[in-house]
Amino acid sequence: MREIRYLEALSEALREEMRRDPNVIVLGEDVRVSMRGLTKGILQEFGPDRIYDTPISEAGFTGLATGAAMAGMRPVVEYQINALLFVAFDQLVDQAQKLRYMMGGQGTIPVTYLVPASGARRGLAGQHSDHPYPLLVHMGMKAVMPSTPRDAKGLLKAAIREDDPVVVFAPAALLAMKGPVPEEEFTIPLGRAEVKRPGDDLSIIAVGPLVPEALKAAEQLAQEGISAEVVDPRSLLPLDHETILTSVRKTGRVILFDDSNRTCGYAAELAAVIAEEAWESLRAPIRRLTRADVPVPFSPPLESYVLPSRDRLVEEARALLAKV
Amino acid sequence: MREIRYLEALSEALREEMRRDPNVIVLGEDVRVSMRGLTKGILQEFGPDRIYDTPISEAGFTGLATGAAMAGMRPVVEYQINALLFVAFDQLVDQAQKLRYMMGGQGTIPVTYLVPASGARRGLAGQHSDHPYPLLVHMGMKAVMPSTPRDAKGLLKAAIREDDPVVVFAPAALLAMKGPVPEEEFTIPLGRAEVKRPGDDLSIIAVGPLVPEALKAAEQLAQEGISAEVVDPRSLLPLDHETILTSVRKTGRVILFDDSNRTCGYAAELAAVIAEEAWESLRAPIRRLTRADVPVPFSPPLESYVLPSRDRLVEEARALLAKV
Amino acid sequence: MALDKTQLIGFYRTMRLIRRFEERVVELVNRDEIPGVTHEYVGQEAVATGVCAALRPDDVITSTHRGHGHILAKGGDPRRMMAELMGKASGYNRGRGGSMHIADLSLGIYGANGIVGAGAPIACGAALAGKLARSDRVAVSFFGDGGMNQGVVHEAMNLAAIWRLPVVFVCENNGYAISASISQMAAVERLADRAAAYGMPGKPVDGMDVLAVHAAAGEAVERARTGAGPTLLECRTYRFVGHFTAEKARGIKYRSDEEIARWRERDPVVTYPAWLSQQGIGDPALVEAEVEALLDEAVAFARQSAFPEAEEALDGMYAVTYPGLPARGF
Amino acid sequence: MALDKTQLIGFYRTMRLIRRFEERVVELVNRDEIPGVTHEYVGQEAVATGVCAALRPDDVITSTHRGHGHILAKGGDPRRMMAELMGKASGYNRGRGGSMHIADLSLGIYGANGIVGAGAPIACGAALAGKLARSDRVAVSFFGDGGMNQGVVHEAMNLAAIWRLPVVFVCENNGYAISASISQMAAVERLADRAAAYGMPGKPVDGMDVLAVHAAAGEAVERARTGAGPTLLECRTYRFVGHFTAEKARGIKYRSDEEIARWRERDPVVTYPAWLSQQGIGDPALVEAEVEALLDEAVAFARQSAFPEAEEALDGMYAVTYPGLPARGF
Ligand SMILES: Cc1ncc(C[n+]2csc(CCOP(=O)(O)OP(=O)(O)O)c2C)c(N)n1
Ligand SMILES: Cc1ncc(C[n+]2csc(CCOP(=O)(O)OP(=O)(O)O)c2C)c(N)n1
Ligand SMILES: [Mg+2]
Ligand SMILES: [Mg+2]
Repeated sequence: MREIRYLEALSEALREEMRRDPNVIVLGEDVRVSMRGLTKGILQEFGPDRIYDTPISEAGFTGLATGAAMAGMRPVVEYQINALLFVAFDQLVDQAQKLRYMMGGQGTIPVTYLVPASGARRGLAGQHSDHPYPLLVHMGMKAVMPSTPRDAKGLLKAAIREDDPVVVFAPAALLAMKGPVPEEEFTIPLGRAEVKRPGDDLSIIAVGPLVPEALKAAEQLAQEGISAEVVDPRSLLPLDHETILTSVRKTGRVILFDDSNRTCGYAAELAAVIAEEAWESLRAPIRRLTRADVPVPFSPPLESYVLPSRDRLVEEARALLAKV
Repeated sequence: MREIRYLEALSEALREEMRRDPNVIVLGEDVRVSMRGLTKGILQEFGPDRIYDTPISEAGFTGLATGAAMAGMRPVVEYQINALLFVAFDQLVDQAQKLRYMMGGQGTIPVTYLVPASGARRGLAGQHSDHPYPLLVHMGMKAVMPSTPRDAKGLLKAAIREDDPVVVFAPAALLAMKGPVPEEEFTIPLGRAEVKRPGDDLSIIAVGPLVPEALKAAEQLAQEGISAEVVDPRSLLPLDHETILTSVRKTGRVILFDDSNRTCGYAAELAAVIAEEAWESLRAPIRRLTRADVPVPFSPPLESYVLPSRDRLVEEARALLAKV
Repeated sequence: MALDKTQLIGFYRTMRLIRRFEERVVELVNRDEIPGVTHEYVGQEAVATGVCAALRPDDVITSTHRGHGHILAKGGDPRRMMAELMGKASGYNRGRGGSMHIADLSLGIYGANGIVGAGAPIACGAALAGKLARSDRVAVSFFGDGGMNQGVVHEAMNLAAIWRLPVVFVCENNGYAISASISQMAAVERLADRAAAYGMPGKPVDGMDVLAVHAAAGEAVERARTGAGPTLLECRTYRFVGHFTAEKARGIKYRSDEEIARWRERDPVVTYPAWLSQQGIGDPALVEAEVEALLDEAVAFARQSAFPEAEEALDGMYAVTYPGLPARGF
Repeated sequence: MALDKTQLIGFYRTMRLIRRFEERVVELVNRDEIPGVTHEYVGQEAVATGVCAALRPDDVITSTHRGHGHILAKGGDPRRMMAELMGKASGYNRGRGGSMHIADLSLGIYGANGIVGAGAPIACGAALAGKLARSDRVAVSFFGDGGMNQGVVHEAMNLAAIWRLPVVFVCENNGYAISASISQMAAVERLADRAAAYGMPGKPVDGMDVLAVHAAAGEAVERARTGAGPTLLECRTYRFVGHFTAEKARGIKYRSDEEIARWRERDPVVTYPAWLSQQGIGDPALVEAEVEALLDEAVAFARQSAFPEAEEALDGMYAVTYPGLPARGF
């Protein structure tokens, strides 16, 4: 199968959906020149009615996308930074996400929000490195975070077709990653986790940019005779409980490897689900390996300390197995 | 001991702190006439320099409070509705909460945010009934939610004196509750949970307005021979892990009774902490009893269905004990 | 646009309907038949009536916490509104929304809204969609003087201006945001002047005069419809009652009795039918009887309707559902 | 305020310092000695210099993502700035912040900020605190033409106006928010005119002329200091370089070479010293040597400084700490 980069996969997905459905439009800051490259070529191919450079008015253009969606469009909104979700927060979680329910199920609000997840390179510091997906899923907003080019293409296409608001987190650290992506048309449905590597001794539930790290760790652990299963939820909400629980029930041990803040973070949710539904199978305490609860510091040694790392994962896995 | 209402306790706390420290000022919408009564009398006693009616500019006045705090004031900011935190979200979690860290520890930002927690009366519907404390604690912001008049007074005073941003959630359902409050000066430090009722068979960790419900449920369970311990974290961040873990280690069974959304909610965090640190003592799966992940619906039967209730708690407790 | 008699009588009918609807609501709130909080539109009837009369059925409005008037004026069914207010399954939102969220997308009513100012960008989006669909649909965003100070409203006005969106921003300046007098919350005399900051026309309008409102709205709507871009109308009006139904009970006072009395003299629901009679147009008593009958029926309909089933509470959040979504609480 | 020669030379010194600081930063970024993203202030030097020269040490500024110029002009120490940019423990923020967060509260520098517009209300708060402390301290909020469309800036301007806060809003209109031309992002010619929406004076200023900026800022600061309230200055300027250091590499083009060349002709770091020489004031070469020495020292200091200890990463978030707070990730 041909190999393309994660970013190309996203970009291809977006263009394919725009060809497929004339109601798909793109909004965001600098999307016409395309800082990251995701929306490059769209102005040329689809013309100015399909792509809009916005002022620095995130709450405003987020709300505008909601209204356009209610009136039949399928806006794709790109945010330059993850933290911009905070500026638009009311329009996201209190409007776009809630309106359909509050209206008693009238209409649909098919908006896709494209958010650069952090990790592009070091040193983006405290206001450009957030991973706010726990905040969104807490408020009921559908969210996905693909970890391979194939998943990126399939999930973005599915998100654009979904008749609800969906946030797609694209980890900056993965944008350059190459991988196989089918040439023929496909989508990956929301709500399906994937076992990225099977194993027996321990389940590692890894999210987004940590999936490749977990795979490398599993490789390393395999050398030491530890067989780790790596499960990638892919879709953060809806979450595929079954695939995760099946893995944990098999291995009896689990490390939740997630790069969002710890308290009330995504790993907390995974831990709660497992503690409720697979408690009987657990042979060791659940372990969370997450980001620390501080803004990401700028300086490289500090930054490394607060982010979850492969080395720590390997250590944790060893410790967990040693406890038997 | 004299008994006063929860609202009076808050109001007394605020006035005492304003007398004690001339830098305490109050900001918010309609705080001079005081819609809820919390800030009543402040204009008269302290004059217009100490209390400000703001325009409907939550992001603006939240940021203003941050700047005033950096410059030596101790603002108390009242929000009329819990959802207004969403409108001011960037200024709260991305500015006030992060600035000190990002500045390398320079200065202090002593702001107290007073937020009406939901439950005032039925029918406030989807945009006036949120309990967004999981969002705030996820971002590292200190937060408390007192469940008695005494805790309300002591914790609000402590919050105002704290040299960091602190959110005080005042559950509307409790504002009229009467209870004993010492006349002499006192504060209740952050980070101290309280066992509100001791018990042996089961731990109920109940948050905010659910604490009185949990106590009534425990009473009812006692009649049936089930001895439930009710633990009130009081301080959501910092969280007193020890008191909670001690309880769970004793009883081996736990129900997390919390009125925030389920996914990545406060109960998820409690579940994760327990699954990590008290797993060996657990004799049954952890149970979460939370709000459903929908905006609170308006109609009474729908509303009752999505909120955690005493009746369900009693049922869950019975079921958990029956599983032995 | 010269107005014919039917239209002129129609204005009274709408204003009277709003007034009496709200008076019924107050009664029902006080009798605990309506839960939650309602914000009455009493005093401002000429604004919604004049503006919505300038709209087509396919035009869109976004409304506010004080939305009943806008919705009735845009053609909302009083029966389904009343049922919604009582939390009944036959209500516009199947009981999910209540007063602050009533919507009817088929009538272009994109919802009341519990968050001040939040509807403004939503209206812009509907306007953009109309433009892209090559329709000449117009969107109207209602908000109050208080809403004028909300950041997102500023952003929305700028977006509409730079993209020449077919939007009319209707600022209902009733002088107060709850207790906060706009004279203290803005340092400008005329909120309409803020339009200049976005390069669009802004116009103060007598919001107690339905004909003046209608004329100004007509012009602004026409401008929008023909692609000339947005307009800001500042309709100066007044609410005769408390911010919400329960205000009275709280003993909060921020307006003088004289001020209220002065504005009451200009009550459009009184002065307008008087003018109609003077002109010999229609029979106000007939209109009033008709309105009363309609509201009797609305209240009866709402009362007779059933509450939704509790178990339905988790339906309708998503258009596309998945197992376990949304999560139950237990 | 007549300016003496020391001041006039000082202006050049500051502008030159900013320019050369930024040029060093670019080099260091390209050599990977500075991690992350930096936004250079090249071209806009006259604005920060003119404004900050009108301030007292106890006056407060809030800055932006493009903050180096403001911070240097307000008296920031280039050594500690450079150390911060390299992520060293001796940096202003002990390595926690980097370019977008440099702060020195003791100099009234309330921080650069990674979120466009976010500093505006913070400046208002500092101004209110000054007023309450009966000081005549002034606060300046810097933001760009892009920031002008952010809701919170609108809210802040209104708050400052209604409370007559001693604030000067300095909009640095460099024509672009990254690639977005302000001519397409606002439908008004002069952003200064937005001041009228809040009832405060607004003034367009030639941002390439340090003397003009200084004069306008002096007036606005005086107005604020004497209790007459806020002012909006629109300083028209230009950045000669990319939005951030790496822009060039991305091959993004949104400005014509002619446009850049036209503005380059007005480069204040070239035209101003030429004017000084013409007037026979000072010796630019001396200033330049002095600046170079300062920067050599700053870079050397930064390079020699140690990185912070990794384990310190959890310190400093809270002024009041508790066990287990902030939570570690493992
Ligand atoms: C963003 C936001 N802030 C505050 C509130 C609480 N609140 C509800 S209505 C209102 C006053 C609104 O004033 P205005 O916009 O003038 O409308 P009016 O009530 O006068 O019709 C306030 C402060 C809210 N719902 N949303
Ligand atoms: C609220 C917000 N939106 C978007 C961004 C991304 N961003 C950083 S700088 C910038 C452009 C800012 O333009 P302007 O305010 O004119 O300042 P300039 O860069 O021209 O100095 C943008 C869009 C951000 N940091 N914050
Ligand atoms: Mg009003
Ligand atoms: Mg700019």
